[in-house]
Amino acid sequence: MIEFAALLLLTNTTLTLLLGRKGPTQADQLLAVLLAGSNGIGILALVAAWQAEPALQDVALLLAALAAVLGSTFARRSWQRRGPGHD
Amino acid sequence: MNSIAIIILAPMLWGAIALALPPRLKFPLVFAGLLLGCFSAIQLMLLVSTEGAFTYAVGSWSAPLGIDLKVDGLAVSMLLLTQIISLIAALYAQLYLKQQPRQLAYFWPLLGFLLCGLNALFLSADLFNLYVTLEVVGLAAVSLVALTGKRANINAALRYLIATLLGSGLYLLGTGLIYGLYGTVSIELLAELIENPDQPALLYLKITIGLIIVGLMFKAALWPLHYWLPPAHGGAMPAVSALLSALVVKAAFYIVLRLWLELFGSLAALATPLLFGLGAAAILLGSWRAIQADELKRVVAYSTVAQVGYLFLALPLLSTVAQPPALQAISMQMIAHGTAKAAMFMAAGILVLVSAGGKIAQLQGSASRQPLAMFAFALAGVSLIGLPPSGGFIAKWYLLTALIESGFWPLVAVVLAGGLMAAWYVFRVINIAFTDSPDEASDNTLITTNKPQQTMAWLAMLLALAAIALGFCGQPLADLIATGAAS
Amino acid sequence: MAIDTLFDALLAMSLLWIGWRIVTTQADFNAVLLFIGFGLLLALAWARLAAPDIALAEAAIGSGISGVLLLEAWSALKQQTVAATAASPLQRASNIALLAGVGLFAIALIMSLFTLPPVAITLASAVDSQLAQTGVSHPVTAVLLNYRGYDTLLEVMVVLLALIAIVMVMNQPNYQQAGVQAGPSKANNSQGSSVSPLLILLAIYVLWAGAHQPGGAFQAAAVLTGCILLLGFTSLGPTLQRVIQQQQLATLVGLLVFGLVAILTSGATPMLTLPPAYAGGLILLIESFLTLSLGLMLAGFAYALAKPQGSAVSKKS
Amino acid sequence: MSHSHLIFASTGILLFAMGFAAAIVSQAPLRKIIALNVMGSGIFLSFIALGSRAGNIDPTSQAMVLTGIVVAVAASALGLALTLRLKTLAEDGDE
Amino acid sequence: MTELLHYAGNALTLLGLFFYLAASVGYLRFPDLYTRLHSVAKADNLGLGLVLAGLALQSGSPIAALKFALVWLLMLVASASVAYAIANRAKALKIEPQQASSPERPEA
Repeated sequence: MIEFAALLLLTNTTLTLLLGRKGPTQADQLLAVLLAGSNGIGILALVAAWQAEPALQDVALLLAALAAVLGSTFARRSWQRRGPGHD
Repeated sequence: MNSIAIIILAPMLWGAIALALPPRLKFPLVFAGLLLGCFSAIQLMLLVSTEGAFTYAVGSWSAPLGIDLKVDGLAVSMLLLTQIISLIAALYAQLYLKQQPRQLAYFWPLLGFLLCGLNALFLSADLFNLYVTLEVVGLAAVSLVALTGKRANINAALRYLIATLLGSGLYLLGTGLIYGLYGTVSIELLAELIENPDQPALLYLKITIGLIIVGLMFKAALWPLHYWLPPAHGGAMPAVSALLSALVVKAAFYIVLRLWLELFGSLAALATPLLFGLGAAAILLGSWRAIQADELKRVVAYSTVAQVGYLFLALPLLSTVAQPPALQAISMQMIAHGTAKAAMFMAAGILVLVSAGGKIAQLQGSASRQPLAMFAFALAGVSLIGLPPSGGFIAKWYLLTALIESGFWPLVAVVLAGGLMAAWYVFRVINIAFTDSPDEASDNTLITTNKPQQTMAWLAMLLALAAIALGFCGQPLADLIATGAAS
Repeated sequence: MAIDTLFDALLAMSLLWIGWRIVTTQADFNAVLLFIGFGLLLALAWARLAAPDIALAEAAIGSGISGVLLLEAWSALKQQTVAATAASPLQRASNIALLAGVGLFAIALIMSLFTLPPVAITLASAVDSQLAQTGVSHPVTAVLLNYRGYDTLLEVMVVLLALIAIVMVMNQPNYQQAGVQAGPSKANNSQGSSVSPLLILLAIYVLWAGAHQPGGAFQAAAVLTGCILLLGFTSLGPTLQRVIQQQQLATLVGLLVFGLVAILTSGATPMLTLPPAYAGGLILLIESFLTLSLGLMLAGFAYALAKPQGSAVSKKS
Repeated sequence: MSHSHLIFASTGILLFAMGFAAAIVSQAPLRKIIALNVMGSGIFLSFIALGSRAGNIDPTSQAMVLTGIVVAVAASALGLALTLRLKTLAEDGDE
Repeated sequence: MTELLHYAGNALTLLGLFFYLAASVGYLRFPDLYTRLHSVAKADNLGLGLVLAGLALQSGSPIAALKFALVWLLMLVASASVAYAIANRAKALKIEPQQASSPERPEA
């Protein structure tokens, strides 16, 4: 069950990335990564259960933590670049 | 035994501490550290020459579990060269950067880390540890190139960084593949494993060795992978150029040499024609570009490209009947070129200081203004050309012997041509420097030699004389190298 | 075909696809984003290869910190349009030759993978057999800080070296205010205060875990870095940056402690010989200081890269 | 060598090839640095896959790759710094 | 009891998978950035949350449950800030909703 769920989720991620839209805006690209992020973390959690390797839960935890940092970095950047003159 | 720990760890620690110290305390600390390094290098040399080569298992975990260091004649001679040249380069930099305390403040830690990396590299007998040391040396060298912060130098540093990362990437993949094949990265253990004649994964092994050699060629700037060298070495501060040309480039070649002698000489012999070709091309094209270059330091930098050619040219001979002379040729060339080229860069730096600019045309009259530096430049040139009595001469002599013994006559011609071309670019500089510039008066008002310059010139002179003196100690060096090498 | 093989094949496929997109896509921004996603899938690959330590490092450093650095760099470079000079025929020819060569190399190497004999030396057993003497019960940590601690020592020096070089290269007059003047958005002020204590706890947990399970100084340091970066947009920012930029003790202490341990252990025994009795304590000591220093240094990378950003904006406006 | 090790080793080699070629061909320094990171990931992937091909978990190769990852981050940070510096110098029209 | 937890976990996981799928479909099919934002920032995190909840039930260890809760929280923070930033930026760039009716303009 769990391994099938992991496989399914991975298929979902791969297909999303393969069919992933190349625009119109760069934000769409970002969304793809966001999507891959939450998918990936879900897969990690599933693989952790599948392989009975609790350490992988920590990996998911770290991924989430760094995702928060990355998100805020991007937010700051885009915020700062907002408005005419840039972009 | 302890001197090994000191020679590796001391530069690391004084490099880090120099960051925190107030400016006036930095130099004394560094100077003391460098003297300590020289001292322990000599100690190691005596140890090896009396008791022969030995291995040092870091953390008391001998290979394959831990990392082995190998202390033999080749290693200690490179160590001694490194300590001496960096000591003199440090003194030179202290004088040269008097006006830029900020640059000096960054120079010391970078120098310390570079030195630590080099010492660790020369001692290491572990493929992966060699990778780490390669990265230390590479990043330190790149940073030193960027020291001046000028746009050209930042650009050169970036190119250098990309090149060195490509090189270490190739090397690391090779290491990983080797580990995958045998399950260890200890050179000593691998030596036994590779000897195994009925090697099932021959293609795999060949690709792996190719990766490692090509990766190191990037770092050793063998033609045509030398593209990063002239801007980096030609643009950096003279003391830095001296360190890079004399030591950093040699370090990469040193690894090739070690691996060739101890690991895969027999297999890599397949690459003989390639190495001959590239070596010859490096000698001829490098020298040619040196003859054409219009900036003094570019001349010296391209001459490095050519001199590296000799090393790689001699490499395959190690797998022929002519092994002994070839090994002597290589070791002497590494050391003689190291000292001579360091001297030349330092002298060139002074000549540029007393001239209107870095262009060769602007050197007119610099000889009369700074005769000592000019003399040092000329002496270093003598060694680079390979005129007797100089280290360069001994190196060329052994190389020619080896080539003739193994009957590669065309290459004999190449080596001789390389010598002639070297003479050409050296005398071209000397010639212009001795022609008095038309408006001597204005020049004298423009530049006046001062005391620090005189001291710097003496430092360059010291190295140049050493390069000449090496001509008289070919035999002792050969004996030292022989201890433990090619075992 | 077994389900796990199917999983791996799928994972490998998407890795290759994203890798291809990274190197071929036009916009730098897409390359940066795809690289972050790439690191994420790579973490899955490490998980599948039973290498949770590397999965941790990949998630924290390979994808996380590198991602932050690349984002900072990208947003600073943004206005710059690299004039894609049309490749000369010779250049194009050499490029094609390069691609052909690289492709051939890859194919040959992959083919040769099938010929590999059984591995000669299996270190894993040796590592386990001595594990009792190393002071930690997690093999990877044992290798990292005891068996091959020398590599790690040099590696820490590499990081410090890089920090010094970056600060040197990036010297800007207005360093102190940097990053703070890179105006924080409402969104992440609240975040900085809310999430960062949590991250500190997480860092401590990861560090502590390292002794007996996947985790350790480097992963913990990366989490700490994340925390510092978030705090960098609160009032603490300038202080932290001063500490890092002037290489005050906090950034050096990791290397100094590790180096001193190496010196002090190099009396009668070779350097870095940790006596089994004290090994555990020494390793914990080293790792704690390493976490602090590495965390600050990695954050220093991001701050330094964020800097011209700030100045560029002030220059513009 | 099990399927997964073979798969990931080959993937690593292909990624290495991609990154290596791209690092040479691409012109923008930022892209060169990203390509070098892809190359590095490929190296690490095949390193681990081959290191544990016997089926056992191999801590040594894992520790080595950990070292490699950290070194790679430091190196690319330096590269990015140089790139940015170059850009600011270009804007200010050098010294 | 454990039986029950097991099935409940499976059910939650399946439900989560469904939301993941929905999110991807939404991302691929929705007409404009804002709607896509919805699908990714909401449905996706819901999927993650459900899967994690399911696994937490099955793992039966409070530690794991705590970790999963943290993961979810952090991911919510991340996606929230990013979605916030994207929306702001899109607004600043004057990207019309209903992009179908207006010509798509590439950014920067």
